Amino acid sequence: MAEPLLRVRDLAIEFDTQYGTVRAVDGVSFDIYPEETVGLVGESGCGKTVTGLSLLGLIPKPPGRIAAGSIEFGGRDLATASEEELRTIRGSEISMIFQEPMTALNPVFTIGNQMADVLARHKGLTDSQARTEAIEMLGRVGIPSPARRVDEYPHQLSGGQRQRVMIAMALSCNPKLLIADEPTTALDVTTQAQVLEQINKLQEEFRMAVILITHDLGVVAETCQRALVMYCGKVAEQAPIEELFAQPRHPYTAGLLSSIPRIREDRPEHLPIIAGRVPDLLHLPAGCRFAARCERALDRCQTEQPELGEKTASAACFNPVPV
Amino acid sequence: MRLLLLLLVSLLAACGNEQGEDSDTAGLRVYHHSSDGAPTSLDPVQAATLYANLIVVNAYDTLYSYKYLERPYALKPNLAAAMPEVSGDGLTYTIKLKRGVHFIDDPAFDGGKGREVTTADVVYSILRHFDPETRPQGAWLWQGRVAGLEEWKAAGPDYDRLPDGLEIVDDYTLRIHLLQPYPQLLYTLAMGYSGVVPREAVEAYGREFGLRPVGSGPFRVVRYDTEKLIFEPNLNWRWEPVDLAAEGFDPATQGFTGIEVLDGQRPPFVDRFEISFIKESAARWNSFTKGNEIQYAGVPVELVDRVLASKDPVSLAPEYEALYQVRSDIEAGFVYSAFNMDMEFGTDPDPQQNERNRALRCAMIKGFDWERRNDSFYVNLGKVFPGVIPPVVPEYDPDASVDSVTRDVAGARQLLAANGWTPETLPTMVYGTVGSVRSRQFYEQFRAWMMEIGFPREKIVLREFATFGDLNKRWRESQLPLISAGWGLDYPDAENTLQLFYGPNKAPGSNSSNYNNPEYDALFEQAAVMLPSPERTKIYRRMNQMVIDDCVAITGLSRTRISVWHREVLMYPDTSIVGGFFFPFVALQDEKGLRLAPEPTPEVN
Amino acid sequence: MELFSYSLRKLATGIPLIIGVTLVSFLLMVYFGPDKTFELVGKNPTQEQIDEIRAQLGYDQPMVVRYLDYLREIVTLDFGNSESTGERINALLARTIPVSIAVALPGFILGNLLGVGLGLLAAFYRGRWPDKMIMGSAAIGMSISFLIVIIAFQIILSSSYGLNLFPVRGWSVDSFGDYVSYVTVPTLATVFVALGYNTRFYRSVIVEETTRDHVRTARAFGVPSLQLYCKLILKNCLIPIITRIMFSIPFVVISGSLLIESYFGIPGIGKVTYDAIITGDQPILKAVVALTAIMLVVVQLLTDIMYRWVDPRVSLK
Amino acid sequence: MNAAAEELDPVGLSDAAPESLWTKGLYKFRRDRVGMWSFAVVLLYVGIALGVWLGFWATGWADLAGGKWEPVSGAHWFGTNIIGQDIFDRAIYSTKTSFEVGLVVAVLATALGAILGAIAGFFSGSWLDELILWLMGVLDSIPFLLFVAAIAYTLQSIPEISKYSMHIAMIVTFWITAGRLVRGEVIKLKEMEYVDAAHALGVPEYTIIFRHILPNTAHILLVQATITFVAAIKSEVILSFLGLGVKDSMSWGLMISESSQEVLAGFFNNFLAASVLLFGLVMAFNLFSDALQDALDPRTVAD
Repeated sequence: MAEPLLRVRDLAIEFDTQYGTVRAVDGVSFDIYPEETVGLVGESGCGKTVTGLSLLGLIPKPPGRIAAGSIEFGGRDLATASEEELRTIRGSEISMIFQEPMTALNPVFTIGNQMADVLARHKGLTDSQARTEAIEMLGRVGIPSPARRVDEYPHQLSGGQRQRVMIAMALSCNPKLLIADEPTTALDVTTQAQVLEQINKLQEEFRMAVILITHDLGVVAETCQRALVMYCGKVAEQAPIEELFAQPRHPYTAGLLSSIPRIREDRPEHLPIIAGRVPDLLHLPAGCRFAARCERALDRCQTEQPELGEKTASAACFNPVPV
Repeated sequence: MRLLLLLLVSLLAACGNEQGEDSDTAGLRVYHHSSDGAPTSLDPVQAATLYANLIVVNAYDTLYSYKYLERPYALKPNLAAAMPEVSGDGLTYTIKLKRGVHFIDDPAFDGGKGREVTTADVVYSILRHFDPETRPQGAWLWQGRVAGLEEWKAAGPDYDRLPDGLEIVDDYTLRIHLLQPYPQLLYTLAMGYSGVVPREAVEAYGREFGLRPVGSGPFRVVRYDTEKLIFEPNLNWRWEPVDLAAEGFDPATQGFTGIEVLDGQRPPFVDRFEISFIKESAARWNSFTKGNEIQYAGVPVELVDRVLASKDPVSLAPEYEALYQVRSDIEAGFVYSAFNMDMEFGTDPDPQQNERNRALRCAMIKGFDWERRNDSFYVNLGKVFPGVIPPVVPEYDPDASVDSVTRDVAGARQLLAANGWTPETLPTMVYGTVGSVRSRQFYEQFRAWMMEIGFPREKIVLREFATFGDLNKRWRESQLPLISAGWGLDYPDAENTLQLFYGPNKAPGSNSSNYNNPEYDALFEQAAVMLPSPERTKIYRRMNQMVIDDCVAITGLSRTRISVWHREVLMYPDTSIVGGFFFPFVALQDEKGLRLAPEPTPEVN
Repeated sequence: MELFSYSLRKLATGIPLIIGVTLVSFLLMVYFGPDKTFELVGKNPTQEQIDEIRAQLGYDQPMVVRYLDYLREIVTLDFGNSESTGERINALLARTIPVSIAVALPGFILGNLLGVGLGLLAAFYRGRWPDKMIMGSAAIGMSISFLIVIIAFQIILSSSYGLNLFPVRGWSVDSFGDYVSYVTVPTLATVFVALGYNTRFYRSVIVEETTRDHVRTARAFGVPSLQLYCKLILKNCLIPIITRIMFSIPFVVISGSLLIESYFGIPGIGKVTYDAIITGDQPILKAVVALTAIMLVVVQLLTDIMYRWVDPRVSLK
Repeated sequence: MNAAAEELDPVGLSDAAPESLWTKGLYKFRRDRVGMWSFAVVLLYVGIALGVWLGFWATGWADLAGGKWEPVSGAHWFGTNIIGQDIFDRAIYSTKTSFEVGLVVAVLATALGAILGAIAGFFSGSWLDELILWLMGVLDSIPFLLFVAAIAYTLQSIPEISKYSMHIAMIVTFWITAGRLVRGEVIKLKEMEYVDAAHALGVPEYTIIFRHILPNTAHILLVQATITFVAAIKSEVILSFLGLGVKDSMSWGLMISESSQEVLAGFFNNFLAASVLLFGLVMAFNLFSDALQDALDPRTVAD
């Protein structure tokens, strides 16, 4: 196998809150290889978005900080990199797109202006070059009559178009890695499918790796080669997509899968309910974080924390679901 | 942003140019005077305040003026050629005017040239006080005294028709016919109210006439707003060489000023006479001590002990001695608090109640501590005197008993107890005043004293009015139990203060206390037609004693003003009666020596 | 054309406001307001003279007539003459408003510029010590009474107990040097007082904006902080900033800084207004109130137009 | 919860504990050290004011206790003023005045704002709303000091009320902010289900407004009341200086205006005593108000 593009090791992210310090991400490790699509799956608050943001140094500091671990990318450790270094990477080598296309673009600048700014900064293009390039990118992401649209303001576009603009912006500098944080959640179902398709298509064209952060296992199944399931700040399980869906090892993953609704249109806001509550990050149990809700929990699970194996398919569980 | 900056720049430019007339002062002799208040109007018919008078008597000519240095105050002819001829019965005054006196040049005149002042102008100027359109304030000086004025007014003001009492004998002769002898008449002709105005200018400027004085006085106004007034000498005025002897110079008391050098010299001695209006005494002092700002100020009460080495005679502390001159002068006026005799504690038809009420008033008078008031606010420089004849007038009795101004708390309490006044039965005293720090302090001090003689605190109530007009309204409508006021003398004759208690002057007149004593009124009427004489003085003093005995007012104190001025200024300033009349004599002396004759004197046209 | 018709409509909707303001202030300040009569009656008036003055002042007219008079004055923009000095009100405004602007403008501009600057700085260092320092100082600045600041600055800068650098009071401006010397202390005092409020306001506006998604997007695309704050965020904050600045303009221009001008004895519209209160000079009060209301309506219109200029989402409906 | 909020609350704490706004607020407030300190200072002032009110101290504020401008001494801790009154007593007594002004204005202005704001919000779009909005616009457009002066005039002809003309003027102007805030909040709240439910049950409109909706704006009102309190105290100083303020009592504003002449003559006691005490109270109250806002405003979670 090739060298990983991104190597995250023992990443821990803490936040200071009114109630004390919480570890939103605790000891997460994973690798991303070139040109692959990896899903980062979990419930809201499980730490997946924070993990994604940390890769670009976008954790709001304060109150957040990277407390431990390393993020290796292109021979650098992004966890300790300076703001200047990160800035040259953001948008050029690693790009990120967000959940809310409606608000993610700056409302008082034209989309052309915003795209040209990125191109000018990272590729050193002149204003007119950048504009031409922006129009071309808009065309490539499927915006009709891009030469006209380029001078419009975000509020003049639909939600799907705005997400396409975001994607165009994200890909304009040929990044090696695209982090897509719930890129389709806010869109209606048809648009959602189109946008996902677009991402898949462009990934091939641009030969980049994609981290797809989502709570929607269906999306993962359709687009990803691999997936990491996060629970309560830790990776519960990682596996290639077929394996994960066919033979989930971690009881949490199994629970998630079993509660996928049959009718897709009936898609709920949050993941289907597993009995019990997600523990409060301020008052975490000593052992496995899922133990309290786990039907398969052992005595050991109450006191010891299971580790994720090194293998490409592994689950952090003392009593995994048998194959 | 750029727009704002542009605006700023243009504004700055505007500020720079706006008062261009100020800027060209290089090489000019400029005297910087100051006053603690600004006049609101320079129209003589509205010259009710000291501030206005200062200016008005310099912008306009009055028939008579006060001698610069003589004390007690004495009149001299000004626009008049001489003192008047008075008929034997005292009812007819014949006044000759100087010839060749001109108004200053002004567009209001034909051809813009100031025309000669004539008797008709004098008459016109007095008649304006009887024309409601002009909003006059001085009618009371002549009403009921000069013949025919009421009739003239009643028939509708028509300046082409003259009242019987004001007769134009010729262009330079005026004859005044009185209804009864009026010994104070000449004084009224030295007041700003009688400043002589040209009809053309009044008609040309209408309501704005008060802003654009057009007179024949020694100065012309070149700038006037709420902050500053600038005078330039009217070079066409009859500047006569200074005759110190005639002005009543007293080397013993006035020699320190160094004004002897001016004797025989011809004014004006300054090219420009600026008056800054600065209300706050501390700010005024600060400006004064800067050196290059105002050259004349009063010493703030707060600073008197630091600035003065001694108070009587007044002298400056060494650090100031080298730089400044100082003089103290007692005001032509006094402060007092009168009881409103129409209130429940005033005159009562029931003799017993009347006596009880008198006891209450007398007790409050006894509770009042003039000495401390003098110490707190007038640094012990004020002159406390019994009754209502202040020290500045010749009728003042220096030997009068001071019992009525001596504090006696025990006596007051006893008096109250003997007459059955208890904290419960004592009336509530509303102390009305214009809202200001000082008047509040007066009130608080007063309240504390009254508490000491037995008043509960909540029975001495403050009512502040935001404007003098609002307070005055309550006085004139007899709504306030206590009238705390100051009175500025219009002329140096006790008649001017005694009329404050004359029955027919009751509210809305000047008798705010509504004192109504037939005996007093009879005496007043008797004295009113008398020329100054020992008999008249005796009557005055009897009236004074009646005010004291009836406990009509807590009275009184004449304030002393400490004036300081830079040593390079040669003058003997006066803050009240002579007021503005000393302006033409002010001279400057600097490293270039004394400025005597003005630059080229234009020919008199 | 669209702008023009919009302006007309907008100004028309301002009429109820102007009528309201003038009616309320007419009732309070004119009809029940200070009575000038007794300022003008002289020392020893008779009832007849008092009545004459009242008639001169028009107090004997019925309320409706007087209010209609007022409206007519507003429509013709002719407020008559001052009851104290007789000066034409328009001349008086023309004389005093430039002075007020000259006094207030430097402080106004500096206070807002510095406020935005410090707000940006504090927002940039949010939660860290520069932010805490700035916000702490702002809290202190906000807690000191304007009056105390004026007095303290006067002592420190202008009195012989302090540095004695500037004139204690007054306004005798013949040159730019004079202007600077007279305007410095009032400006410093204004800035000192305004800065706390401005900084807090601008910081909260900017901080609120920094939490927006588009800021995260910008950061994710490598926008440098300076550009992020000074261009992207600031432009998004312009609406609240413009609102705050524009709506204080009428009060700065027309009512002047009453306190500053009366304390420093500056012959601006603020001092004149204060004196008008003290002496019951109703024509001045009427003019000041009416002009403030008219300016507010105009400013509202200008603000709307500026909104459209800074924010493409705003349309003139 | 949108993305921004999630970023600020990455661990979903605000969902974690279904505590009420008030217990959460209290919890947060107690952890806010600046807030707690400022609250302690405010309480100290309250104690001083209560003591004055109960006649424990500063009873001699109106007496002529000493000579003119006595310096600081054991008998007169801050010296005496021009007529010999004890400056310490007067400064302490003024604390009560400040609280009187602050409380009266804050409570009544907020209450007025709440009532009118709630009515306007509930009937938003109706003529009633238009009328109230118009009134707000009108009162906002009259320069504050002019307005207070005007009210002072109008009321002075009624001596019983003239004492409170300043209070009334402030209430009449200060209610507007509270009114606008409440109106906005009520417009939001009236769409809530429980309001629909109340409607459906036939609860009268005014009961809905004042029983069901208004209590849910209490946190806004509390914060707004503290802000108004500070504004009232500060305005009192300026109004008293201009002679439009406190009438029959003693206040820091009056002391400062008394001192405005004295300081240039080098007598600072009045100025210092009043301004230091005033500053202490306003500063403490400002910080207290901030802390309260942080604790009670659901939007400012981690700021």
